[in-house]
Amino acid sequence: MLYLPHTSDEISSMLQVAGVDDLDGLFSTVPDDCRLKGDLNLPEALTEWELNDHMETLSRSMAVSPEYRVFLGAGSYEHYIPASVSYLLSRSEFVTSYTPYQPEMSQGTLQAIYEYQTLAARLMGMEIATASHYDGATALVESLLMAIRITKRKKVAVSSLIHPLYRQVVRTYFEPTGLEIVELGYLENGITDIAGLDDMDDLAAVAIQSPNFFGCIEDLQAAGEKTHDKKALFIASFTEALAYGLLKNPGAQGADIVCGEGQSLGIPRSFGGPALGMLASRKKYMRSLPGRLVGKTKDLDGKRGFVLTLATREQHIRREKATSNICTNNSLCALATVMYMASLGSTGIRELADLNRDKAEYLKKGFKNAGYKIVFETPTFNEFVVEFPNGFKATCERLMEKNIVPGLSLAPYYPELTNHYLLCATETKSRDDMDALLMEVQS
Amino acid sequence: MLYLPHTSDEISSMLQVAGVDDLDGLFSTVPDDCRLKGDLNLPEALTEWELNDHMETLSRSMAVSPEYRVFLGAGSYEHYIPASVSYLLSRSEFVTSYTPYQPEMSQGTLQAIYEYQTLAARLMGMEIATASHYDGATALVESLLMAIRITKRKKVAVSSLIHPLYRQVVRTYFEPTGLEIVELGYLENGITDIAGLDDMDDLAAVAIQSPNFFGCIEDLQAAGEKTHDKKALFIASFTEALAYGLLKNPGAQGADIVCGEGQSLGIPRSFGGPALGMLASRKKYMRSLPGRLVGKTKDLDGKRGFVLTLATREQHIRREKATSNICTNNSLCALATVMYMASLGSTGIRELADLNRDKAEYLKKGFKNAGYKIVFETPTFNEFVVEFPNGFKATCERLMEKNIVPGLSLAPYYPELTNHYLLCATETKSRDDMDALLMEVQS
Amino acid sequence: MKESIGATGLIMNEPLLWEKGREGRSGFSLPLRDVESVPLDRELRGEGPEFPDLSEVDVVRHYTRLSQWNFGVDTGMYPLGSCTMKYSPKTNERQANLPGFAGAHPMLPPSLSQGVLRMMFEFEQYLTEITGMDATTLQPAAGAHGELTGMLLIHAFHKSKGSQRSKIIVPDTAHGTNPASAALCGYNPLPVKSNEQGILSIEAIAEVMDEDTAGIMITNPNTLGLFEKNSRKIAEIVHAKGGLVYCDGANMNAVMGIVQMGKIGVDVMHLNLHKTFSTPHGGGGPGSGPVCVKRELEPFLPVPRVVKEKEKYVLSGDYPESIGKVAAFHGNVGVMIKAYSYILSMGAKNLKKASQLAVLNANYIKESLKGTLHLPYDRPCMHECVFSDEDQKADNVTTLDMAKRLMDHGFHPPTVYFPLVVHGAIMIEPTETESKEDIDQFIKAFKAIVSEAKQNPDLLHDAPKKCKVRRLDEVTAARKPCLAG
Amino acid sequence: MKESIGATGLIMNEPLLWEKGREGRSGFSLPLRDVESVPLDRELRGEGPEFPDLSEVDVVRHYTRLSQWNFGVDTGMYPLGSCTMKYSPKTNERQANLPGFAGAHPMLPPSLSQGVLRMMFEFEQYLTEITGMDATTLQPAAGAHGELTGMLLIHAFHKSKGSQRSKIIVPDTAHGTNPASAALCGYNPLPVKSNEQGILSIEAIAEVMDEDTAGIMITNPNTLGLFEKNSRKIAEIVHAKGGLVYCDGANMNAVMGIVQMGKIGVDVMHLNLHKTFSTPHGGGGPGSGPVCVKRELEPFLPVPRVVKEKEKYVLSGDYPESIGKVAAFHGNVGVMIKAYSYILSMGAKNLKKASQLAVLNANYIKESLKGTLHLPYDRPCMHECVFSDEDQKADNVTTLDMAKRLMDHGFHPPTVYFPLVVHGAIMIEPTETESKEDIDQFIKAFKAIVSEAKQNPDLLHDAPKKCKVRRLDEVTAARKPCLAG
Ligand SMILES: Cc1ncc(COP(=O)(O)O)c(C=O)c1O
Ligand SMILES: Cc1ncc(COP(=O)(O)O)c(C=O)c1O
Repeated sequence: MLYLPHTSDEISSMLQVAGVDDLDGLFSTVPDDCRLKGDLNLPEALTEWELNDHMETLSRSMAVSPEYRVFLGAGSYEHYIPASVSYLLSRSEFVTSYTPYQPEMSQGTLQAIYEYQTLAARLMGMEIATASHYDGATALVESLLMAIRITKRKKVAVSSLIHPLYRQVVRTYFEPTGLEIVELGYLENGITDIAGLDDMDDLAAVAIQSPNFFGCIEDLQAAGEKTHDKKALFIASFTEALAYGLLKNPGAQGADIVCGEGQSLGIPRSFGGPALGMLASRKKYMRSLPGRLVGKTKDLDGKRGFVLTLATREQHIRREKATSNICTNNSLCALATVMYMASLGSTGIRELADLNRDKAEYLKKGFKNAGYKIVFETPTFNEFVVEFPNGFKATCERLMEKNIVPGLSLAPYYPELTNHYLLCATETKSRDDMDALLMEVQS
Repeated sequence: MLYLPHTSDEISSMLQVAGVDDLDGLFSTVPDDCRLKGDLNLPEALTEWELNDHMETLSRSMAVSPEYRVFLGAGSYEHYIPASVSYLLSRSEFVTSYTPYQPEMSQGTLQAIYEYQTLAARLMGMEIATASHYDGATALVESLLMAIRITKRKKVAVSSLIHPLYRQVVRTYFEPTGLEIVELGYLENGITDIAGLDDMDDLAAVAIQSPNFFGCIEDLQAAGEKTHDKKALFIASFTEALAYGLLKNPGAQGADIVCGEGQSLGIPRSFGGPALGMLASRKKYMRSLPGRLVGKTKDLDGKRGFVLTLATREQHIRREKATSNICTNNSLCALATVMYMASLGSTGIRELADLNRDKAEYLKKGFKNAGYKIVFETPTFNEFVVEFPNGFKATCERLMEKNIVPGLSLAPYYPELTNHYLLCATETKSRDDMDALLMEVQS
Repeated sequence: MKESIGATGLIMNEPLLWEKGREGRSGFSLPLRDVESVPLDRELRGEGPEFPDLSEVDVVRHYTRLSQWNFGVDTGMYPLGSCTMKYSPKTNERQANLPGFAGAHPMLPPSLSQGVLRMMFEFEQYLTEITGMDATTLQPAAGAHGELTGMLLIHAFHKSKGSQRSKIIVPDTAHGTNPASAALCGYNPLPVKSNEQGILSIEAIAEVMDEDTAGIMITNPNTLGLFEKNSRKIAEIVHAKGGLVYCDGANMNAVMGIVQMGKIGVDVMHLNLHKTFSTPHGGGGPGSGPVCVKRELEPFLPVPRVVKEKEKYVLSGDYPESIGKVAAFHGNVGVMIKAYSYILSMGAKNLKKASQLAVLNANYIKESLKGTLHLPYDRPCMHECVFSDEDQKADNVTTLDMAKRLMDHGFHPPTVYFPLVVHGAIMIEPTETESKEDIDQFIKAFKAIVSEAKQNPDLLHDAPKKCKVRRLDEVTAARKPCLAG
Repeated sequence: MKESIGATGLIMNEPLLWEKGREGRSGFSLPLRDVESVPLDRELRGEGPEFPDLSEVDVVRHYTRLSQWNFGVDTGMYPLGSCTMKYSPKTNERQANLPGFAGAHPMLPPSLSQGVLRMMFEFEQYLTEITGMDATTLQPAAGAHGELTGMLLIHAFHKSKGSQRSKIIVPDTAHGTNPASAALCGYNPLPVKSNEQGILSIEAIAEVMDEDTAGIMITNPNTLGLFEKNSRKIAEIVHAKGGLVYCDGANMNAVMGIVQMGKIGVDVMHLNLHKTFSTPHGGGGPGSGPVCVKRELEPFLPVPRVVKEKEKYVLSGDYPESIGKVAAFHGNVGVMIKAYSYILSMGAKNLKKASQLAVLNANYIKESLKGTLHLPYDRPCMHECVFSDEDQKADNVTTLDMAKRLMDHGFHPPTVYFPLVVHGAIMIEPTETESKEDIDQFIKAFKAIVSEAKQNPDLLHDAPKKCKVRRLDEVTAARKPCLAG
């Protein structure tokens, strides 16, 4: 077998050293009544070539570009990834190493993560960022828990325009510990209604997503001020990191903690994962941060080097008192992201973000002209909500037969929004792609 | 532009140092009447994404597996390539380096080529092998020219069952220099008729391919003896290197020089190139070998290392007196081959070669049972010739519409063999693939 | 080869990203603009982040050079205890990169994502079979995430029974994530000591288990590399008091096809695909930590779940008792594809063989180094063995010194100073993909180091000497943190 | 960054393949046998080659480690004169690996291979336009192969005119492949000296050109990095005597969009796709050496040729005067795809810009190092500049010493001791993909080395010190050759 190098001679000579007669003998400490008698019931082993055929078949059944035109965003975005990034990310020195516990042998990963932390912090307008979390949802939970630790309060207010699935994760995490979540409703212009905050007390944090789940750009400044009046921490979250190539960053608008999903920045969608949980904060909260941090230091000769640091926050030292239980994070995804951000540069990310905005505006205009209602007038980045007439479901079916996936129905998440769809157009959608969709919805 | 790092500031400061006012000024030594006035007439530059779409489209128009079942061999063979080999071959330290003129910085390439030379020599049953040539055809020409240099004779005998396109290349190379080529006919059992050698004189070399173009395994031993009676050098050539996992190697049958195509050993077909010209000989002819050679040596500390050696044979030293004009060869293809041979090992290459033989035998039997004539009874490896009834061309067309490419029509190369087709079945053809073909030709 | 594997060669110094670059350079091919520009209102626009502008060649060289400062399983033996650093088959990378998988949006309608759904459905079945449990969720993104999910399931279970409990038993040999995950779910971890044999005694558990204890977290094989042979009995005790047994399956690589945890009293457990099932660790992730449960816990599993209706696969959220979601979408699908491919490539026989050889390699190392290093628990081990620096105290050489010196010999060090119950622990997990030759070289190197410790301890104190950097000042790093440039 | 780029880091020693492995191991997944075995007659069967049996992890580690002993353009600056070691865009690799291209059989019927045929057809047109010629063949596998093809075309041309000629003019600055290729075609190369300006004088050619001379091989820009400004006149002289002008286009990177050789008297020329058109050199190949010709030579081009009939592309062998074939199939298609992609990515403007910047970089280096190193021909250069070790003789330091020392500073050395007309030549070709920063570091390094040569020459004599091996004994290697293990 390709992955099992032992020859039978080697096995027997090693068994001798181990002092047992056969492989079975190695398991003498496993009580007989713990042993599996027969064999596991699994499919026959496939050759590499059978595996290729099998996976090829599965892969071809998926609706992806170029065959399909998918206008879904809602937390997972189609963006171009340079071949150079994919190549660099495949280098086995990065791929097959473990968490850099031994810094002298891991300077590549360590410097790269340090660079990621730096560019990530700059993108979010914060002083420091963590090495990575699982995804945008867990980054949000960790941010809320962090605020709870810092303020020693047990209640958080969360915008109802934060990604519904993220809020579900928050609820799941909070349920057993009796932490309280209040949801802030939304105004008809599509942004969070923060008025409710006035008569709420002992809030640990207020969390708002911008662009929000409707694609609308929130007034973080205002929300931040209101939050600070309440002595709560202001958490800004996001699902479309690329937006901050264009928008005023959360740090500049008073956020204390910023968290979100980094998938847009060079990570393939892969049916939702692996992605990248990004989390940043002001420096004063450094020691309350969850997860890994890479820091700069010097070696014995005074040469610059990098190490994992502030480990006393972490589970392997602090155990139940740790700031989080996270151990393995999404390091390689952070690497993809920093390679991608480095490829874009200041100039590139701005132009790309502009283009995303303009593509979506073109599509939006198209729908307007086709007589559809663009429900919320607040400015958007690359997603927006359209209200379709009753029976649009049928149209959807027809579109799918034409290999077009129009967008996400909001009804399951916002029952009041029947026939409302969330549509997304990134730089990957050409004018022709969008015209094709518009053509269909007109007819 | 991605590949042009200069900013305009940098350009102007560099122009200053260069002492000219603008980029045009750099070309003062190019007479005005040599300068192109307008711009080149080329398509507008494409973005990386437009290029992806364009190339994707071109690629999809090609008939390849899994959509197509292609039974073509004839010098280019479909064999499985492990993902590990493709990955290793993509390492930029191998891909983006030049010919290892500076050995201290190129030990990776040098040891790998030394390993290739060794395994290649073992496969062919020779003492030494060169670092690589362009393809099987040019390797054959170089072998013939080598024999001509060694024997100082001007005539060579070449089997008519050597790949027709290889022979065309030989003719093209020989034409201007008035070197003479005699072609040896073939017997009705499908192997070369060497009787003709008896009344030929001053032959520099006799070249025979095995398995030959009909897929038949030649009696190299006999041909070799006859050749040596004539004091000529015996050259054994091949197009299907994998055959020597199973067949008695040419060295063991008296070959003085062995040459052929290495594409089968881990190199994708890529419409015929890049491939790999393999060339090996007995050690006594070492200094007459064309092309690069890597040798083992020691460094100042006595540590093992590798260098390009015997350069005095080569064009950059010997100029017009060199043993060949070759400079850039097909080094990376040789690397692919050694990685592939290392993955197979003695055990693997034998089993794989057996399987190739057996697949072809299955198909052969199928045709026999379907009542077709297997023209030549000499044993074959993974290719054989079938005679089809008149009007098989129509069947061919029908097959192609069913995404089956049955084989190569021999008529263009052997006018006497109308309706004769050369078919190949490697390990990549499943029983179902072959049954599908047989089904079609029966109906 | 006589000489040690470790050597030095030319590598490149490389500045930080932002110490390079020039404004206006670009390493990204900007798509054509085929739509007019509709500028965003000024007050919403920011300056955009301060990134360096680099060309493609700048970026490629930068990260190519950085990669050369790193060591991975593809570079050499990486016997990091408890981490199962086995070889990651290259074909798995190919599969995960197939356009249909890599390009798939997580909210595609099931009719347009049958391939991935089928993979997930079958993969759940395989893991359920391997663990001997009844159902599996693939949503957790890593081991610790799986532990938390397990705690949430246990919590939901007790809640459904109307009885809430405040404690959970966690042995002192447990990985730090165990107590941390328990605490995150509101449980007070109740530490119990392992006995002189390095395993849990039935008595110790009987003593602490009560009606206010939700259950126990057992790591089996445990972090000393020993099989918890009392686990069945312990499970009975816990169950008798209405508790549940959680198994940290991070060490499953020792017992695939040999022990089905579901058959020895475990109610819920997690697996680390990035350990047992060969997915590469990526310098810290992404991983994947599926959780397998017994029937009684199935109703609480996260949603959506993949179900098969006739010949079609669909996503169902219709589980009223579900704990909800632990990840935004379906978990780390890209990682699952690799582990799924691994299981398909191995089949039942080779998975068992892998465990047998992993255990063989560990015992071979244990026996071979036993005379050289102090072995606190001299018993047959599973996939890893734990030594200590006891015998080197005399030479005043520590575990850390030996670890660093191993680098100069061309090996990644084992896990050190864990588990905490062994002072100066040296935790060696070779995995099955290391050949006897490579292991023999490792043993030779370790013996050489131990004699160096006697003859010339400074070789160890000054180690590593061959890496790009020498020992780094971690104290200052933590005291005056510099986390961004 | 103050410190030099060159540093040392941990790399692995690694034995030869056959010093590893164990019989019965396998690194290849053998396909299932779904047909019965039909053994071949004994006497035809051999023992099979003696290869080591290795596992996949053995092979992967072996070549990963070897790769780390290598230096490529992705590692750093590679200013190898005459080799145009520019950055190879990663997207080109992607395109060449597309399954439709990589998996295509060369004898597929045209109806089933339109994609590749279209690529070749368009690519020929692009190269024809860039060179200002009338037709192109893509069959030659490298530059030297293109030269030979060119010689064969010239030979066929003269033959068609009924007059055969025995000589061809080859300047002393020509690359070794030029005379070698001419000789292979039966011509006697007639060497002519370049003048004190480093270029060909009209007189020198007029003197030797006669009716028995088939033509001339000019490298333009020549290997001193100088433009042959008399080439037009020289062409007239050659043509007047019925000869043809061959241009070695290896240095085309200097003049894309600036000079069309076809417009200045060249009748036939080759291009090196693996130089000018960014395809990676692969440690020695594969390359590709297309040959472009004027109308009068078109009938002689190799077959088959790609022609467009209505909207379809077909292969035509119907060229009675063709020289035949120089490669078995269509040439190195995989390499063409990369160069084709490069041209499409660049477009006319950026190709010209590339040449301008390549020339800018070379002149910038020339001016910056002029005071430091002896510059035999102090004239504006094209894409490369040639220095010598003249000024270092005093310190008894040679070109080789400086070249080796550059390695320790983290750079690949320039081409050395070529062209032969300059003693101790140091031929520097930066290419356009090197940024000013990187070039400044290179200049700094070279200046440092030259002062090291004065202060501490042994630093140079003992160089390199940072690479895996020190200087190698090439003399013994050649005297007692060991070419196989
Ligand atoms: C025994 C044990 N449990 C749990 C974990 C946590 O797994 P992860 O790092 O995937 O969160 C680990 C990994 O270090 C482990 O070794
Ligand atoms: C000027 C010149 N001519 C010809 C060649 C030969 O090209 P190739 O190595 O591709 O055969 C080279 C390459 O070294 C060269 O520099």
